[in-house]
Amino acid sequence: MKFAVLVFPGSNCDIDMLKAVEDVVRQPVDYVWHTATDLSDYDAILVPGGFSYGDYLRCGAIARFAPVMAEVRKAAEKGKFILGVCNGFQILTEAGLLPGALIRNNSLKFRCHPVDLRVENAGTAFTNDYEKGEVVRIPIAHGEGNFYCDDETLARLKANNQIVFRYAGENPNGSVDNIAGICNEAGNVVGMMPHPERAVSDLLGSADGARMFKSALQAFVSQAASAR
Amino acid sequence: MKATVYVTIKENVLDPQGNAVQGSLHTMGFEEVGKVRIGKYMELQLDTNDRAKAEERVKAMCEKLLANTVIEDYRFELEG
Amino acid sequence: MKATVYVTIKENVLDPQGNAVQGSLHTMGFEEVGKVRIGKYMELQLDTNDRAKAEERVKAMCEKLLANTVIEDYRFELEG
Amino acid sequence: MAQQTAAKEPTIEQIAEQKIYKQFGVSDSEYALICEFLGRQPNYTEIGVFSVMWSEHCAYKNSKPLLRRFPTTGPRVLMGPGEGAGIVDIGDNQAVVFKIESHNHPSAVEPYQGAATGVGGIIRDIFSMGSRPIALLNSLRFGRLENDRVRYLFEHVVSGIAGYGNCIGIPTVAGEVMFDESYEGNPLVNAMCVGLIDHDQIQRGVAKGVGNPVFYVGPATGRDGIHGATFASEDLTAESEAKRSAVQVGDPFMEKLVMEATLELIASGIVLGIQDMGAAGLTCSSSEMASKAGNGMELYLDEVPQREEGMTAYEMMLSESQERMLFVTEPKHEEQARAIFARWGLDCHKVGKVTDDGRLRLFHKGEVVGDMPVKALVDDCPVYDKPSKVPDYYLKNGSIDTNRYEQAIDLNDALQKVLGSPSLASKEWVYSQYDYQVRTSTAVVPGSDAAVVTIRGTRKALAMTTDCNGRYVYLDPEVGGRIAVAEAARNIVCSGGEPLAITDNLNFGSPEKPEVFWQMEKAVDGMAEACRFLETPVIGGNVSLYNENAKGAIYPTPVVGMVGLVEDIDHITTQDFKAEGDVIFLLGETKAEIGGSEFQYAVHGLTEGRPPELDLAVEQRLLKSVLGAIRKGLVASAHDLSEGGLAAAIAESGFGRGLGATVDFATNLRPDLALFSESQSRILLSTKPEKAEALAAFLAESGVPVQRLGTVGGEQLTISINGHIAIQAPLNEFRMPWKEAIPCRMQ
Ligand SMILES: Nc1ncnc2c1ncn2[C@@H]1O[C@H](COP(=O)(O)OP(=O)(O)O)[C@@H](O)[C@H]1O
Ligand SMILES: [Mg+2]
Repeated sequence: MKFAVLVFPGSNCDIDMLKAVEDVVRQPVDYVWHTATDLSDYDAILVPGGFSYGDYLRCGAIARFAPVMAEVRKAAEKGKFILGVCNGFQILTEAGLLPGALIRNNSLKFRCHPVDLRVENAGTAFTNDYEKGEVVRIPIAHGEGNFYCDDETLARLKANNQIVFRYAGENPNGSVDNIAGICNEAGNVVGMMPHPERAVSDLLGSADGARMFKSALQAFVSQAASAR
Repeated sequence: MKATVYVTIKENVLDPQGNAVQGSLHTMGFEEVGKVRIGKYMELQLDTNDRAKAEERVKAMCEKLLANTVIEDYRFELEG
Repeated sequence: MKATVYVTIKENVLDPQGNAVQGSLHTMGFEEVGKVRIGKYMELQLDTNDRAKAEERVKAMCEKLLANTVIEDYRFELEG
Repeated sequence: MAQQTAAKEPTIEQIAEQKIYKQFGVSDSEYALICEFLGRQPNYTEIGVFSVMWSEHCAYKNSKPLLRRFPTTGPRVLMGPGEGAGIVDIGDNQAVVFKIESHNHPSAVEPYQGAATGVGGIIRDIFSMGSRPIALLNSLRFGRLENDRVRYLFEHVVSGIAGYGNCIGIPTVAGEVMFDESYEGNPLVNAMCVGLIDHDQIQRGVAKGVGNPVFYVGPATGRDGIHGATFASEDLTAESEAKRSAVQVGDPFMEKLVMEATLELIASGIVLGIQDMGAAGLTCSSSEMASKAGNGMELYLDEVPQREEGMTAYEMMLSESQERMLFVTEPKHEEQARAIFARWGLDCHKVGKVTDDGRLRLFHKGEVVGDMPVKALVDDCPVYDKPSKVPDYYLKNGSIDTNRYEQAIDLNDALQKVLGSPSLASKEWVYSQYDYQVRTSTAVVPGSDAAVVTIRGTRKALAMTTDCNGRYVYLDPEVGGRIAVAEAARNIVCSGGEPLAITDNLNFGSPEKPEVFWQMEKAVDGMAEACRFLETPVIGGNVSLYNENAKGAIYPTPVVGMVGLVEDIDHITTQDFKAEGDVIFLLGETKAEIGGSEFQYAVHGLTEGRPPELDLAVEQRLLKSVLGAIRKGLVASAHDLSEGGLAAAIAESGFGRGLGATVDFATNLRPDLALFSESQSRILLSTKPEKAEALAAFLAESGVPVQRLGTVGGEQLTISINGHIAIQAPLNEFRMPWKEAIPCRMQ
């Protein structure tokens, strides 16, 4: 299984994401520059955290126009696995690949600390290694992670089981319905504010995030098996 | 020509910054302040004289980049 | 009464946000865009009818909280 | 010499007659010297250039004689003071690069941008050496949080540090914050950056090769921070605020681009010399690069990208616009350099040429607008030996008996007050705004004695900390200076690291005051002695003088930034008690030392007497044996005793995992003094019960005084003195004031 980690000029969790793939699932993984125009080689596309283009206007607003995003859109349509974390999540919503928007934390402050997450949907490509309802510990680090969508969209998210993670303890940013991560209707595109790539070993305080990468590999293997 | 763009948070979307400012103004003794909404104000110099064209182009800029219409409204004025 | 406050970055102070937006508008093909400056736009509901008083109070709010006068200018309008 | 036309600049004659140079902090005798070096009178641009190069910030004219007292060499030191940052060998062809810098005065005026650009500046110092920045630290001082302006400064300084570091993607992993009236109106904002480098990648800021082009990269130059360097060398007054031009605004995204491109450029091997434009911008970088090569440089100012119209040579030379670099390469590599920058969306501009005549020559609009000997600018600023005088307060404090206070009756209450004092309280409010985990190498996050950052691809890690107790230094600068270094070393050792070297930031008041100069002298002596003894040479640093407010000089605050090497990640140790039943030991001797303590300040409202003593031989023995015990795997937790003494250390060790403790301390001191004394060279260790014997034996052998205090566990914190309960309450009753002290004041 081949992974791509997208790199925008202001990405800064690209190395974290790449190392997480290497260390956890030991699969081939490449950095892919934001100007790339072909992603057909890759089975999973990871959009890492950071400040894609400085993000002074709105997080992810400018990144959405990067040449590589057209390819991400195609990959999403083909059902490839796409994970956006933090800034990656912001970019996917700005690009319309996921619904809603991420606005400033209600505290108006950047917040960096571990949080407890409840797995609400253990059926996505990135969460099949978890049990529904399980609580896992994964850190957050963001200033604009307050997920917003209108009531209609929220109802749809619930109806389609698109809410992947909810904050299990205190809601750190004021997000609607304690949402921490969502997926698209097909379940192959996942976006979340917490950083699973920062929770891949005990030395980092938690290894709970590693299972997201394992999930992707498992999903890929079983997909390949059923295609055969 | 100059375009002035106003981007404001939609009525039904929570505005954490506006609420915080309202709170601090109260603490500072400005009790008369009711709701506060905070938005962006942008001035763009445009190298064009064609007003109709500019109208259309600035609208496109707003839709694509300057505002996120999921959460924001925008309006603009042209001048000069 | 309603106050509309405009806060802009001082002329000679660097505006990274404006520069970034200008840069991406160019990349997106809006070459006609020259300088972009980005500021804040605020709407405050005021529970008062005394215009002169409001004038003075809003000025105080701007000086104390709404604008950072070291790097920003402000102006405001009263309505209603 | 040509006079710039358009602007309303004073003429050469006006500068001389009206002594306009004085506004730039140039004295009459310095002006005369400048005339001598030039063989004529300087024009406005030239006097501007000289004034910044001869400011305290660039020339260290008041502090150079003192800085010479520091030990700066050692077997591991690859590069000492003088370059952007110092470099220390850590084996396997790798080295660690670090430096600290202050942005006190800009932060007093505009806290967000002042702090942000301080962080940006220190990061440039690190990557311009060819080193990848891996961590940021800071050291902050403010007045009391009861004051509105102080809260404003604190809030925005912290968010400025966060805003810059988080965006560029370098974790902010440690720091310190203290609050005291002494810093009201003149906060201290010191930022430190740590980087990694391979030996063969080390770059120096040298303009090599006569005829080679000089390139400018980064954003256009504006009228920002003109005279920032001079400004940093003056008292903060209303006048200096008015004199100040546009405040510098940081653009961390731009810096990220410049950083990545610069590291790529250096890795490509085509750079001959590179330096960032920090204080005094183009002036300082160009003349220093030329000076180090023994060359000269010509600058064509029309080629300098300009953000504003009608900029004069003077303005361009003195601008402190951020995120700019200057580098020299051979003409044949120009295209390659341009391609690297283009990939990151940046342009390079050819703005000058290396010459062989030792002069800095400036061209603008077809005229030579400045022509100065490089050596005079860089090396020939007069150095002053300032008069020094023992202050009266110091003499008076010698006879104060700090044991005379009435014994605090309620020791529970006293511990709550000490833990709830903002200087000692939890700094989570601060560091939860910092992205301390980006790059996923932070093994010990903020909240323990020192932060630990692992080095990918090895089993090694780096421990890092910043420390200084300004109250101690005020009460006795020499002892206080010694303690600052020793405390940093103790924090490194408690985290499992071996101290390598330090960088320091000397924050003092006006050196024109003999009493302040005395503080500087003594503090430097104390630090130097400790550095020699503990074998932690000074590899770089920064001096910030004229830190004064209406009441006079701030507490002398020579901040120490120290980095240590953790040989194996298995040695990484934190201060938190780990498990119920673990055995607690206290190492070191406790004396009645309350002078300058947090107890004296928080409970008795005083800062007086003499600070704790420090015997370096004792300290060294302690550090060696604790590090030895850690490396033998005998230690579960280690926490140095500092502010708040034994009682605070035990409580803090329990907070991390919510573990109480029951201890009994045998002492001949009065309980309040025993619990809150800040005697130095003490460390609290805990270990698994099955290892307790081995640890005790190991420590006994090393000759360090050791006492078995008790055990970890339960929800209560119980501290007895000689068998009598002195402090007892649920741990949470101590945790709450500690945790809430800052957030509740910041609401
Ligand atoms: N400004 C800051 N930035 C980051 N971390 C901080 C800051 N201030 C304090 N901390 C962290 O809080 C913890 C306690 O700080 P401090 O009381 O100064 O420790 P010590 O007394 O052991 O030096 C340390 O881990 C320190 O790194
Ligand atoms: Mg400590």
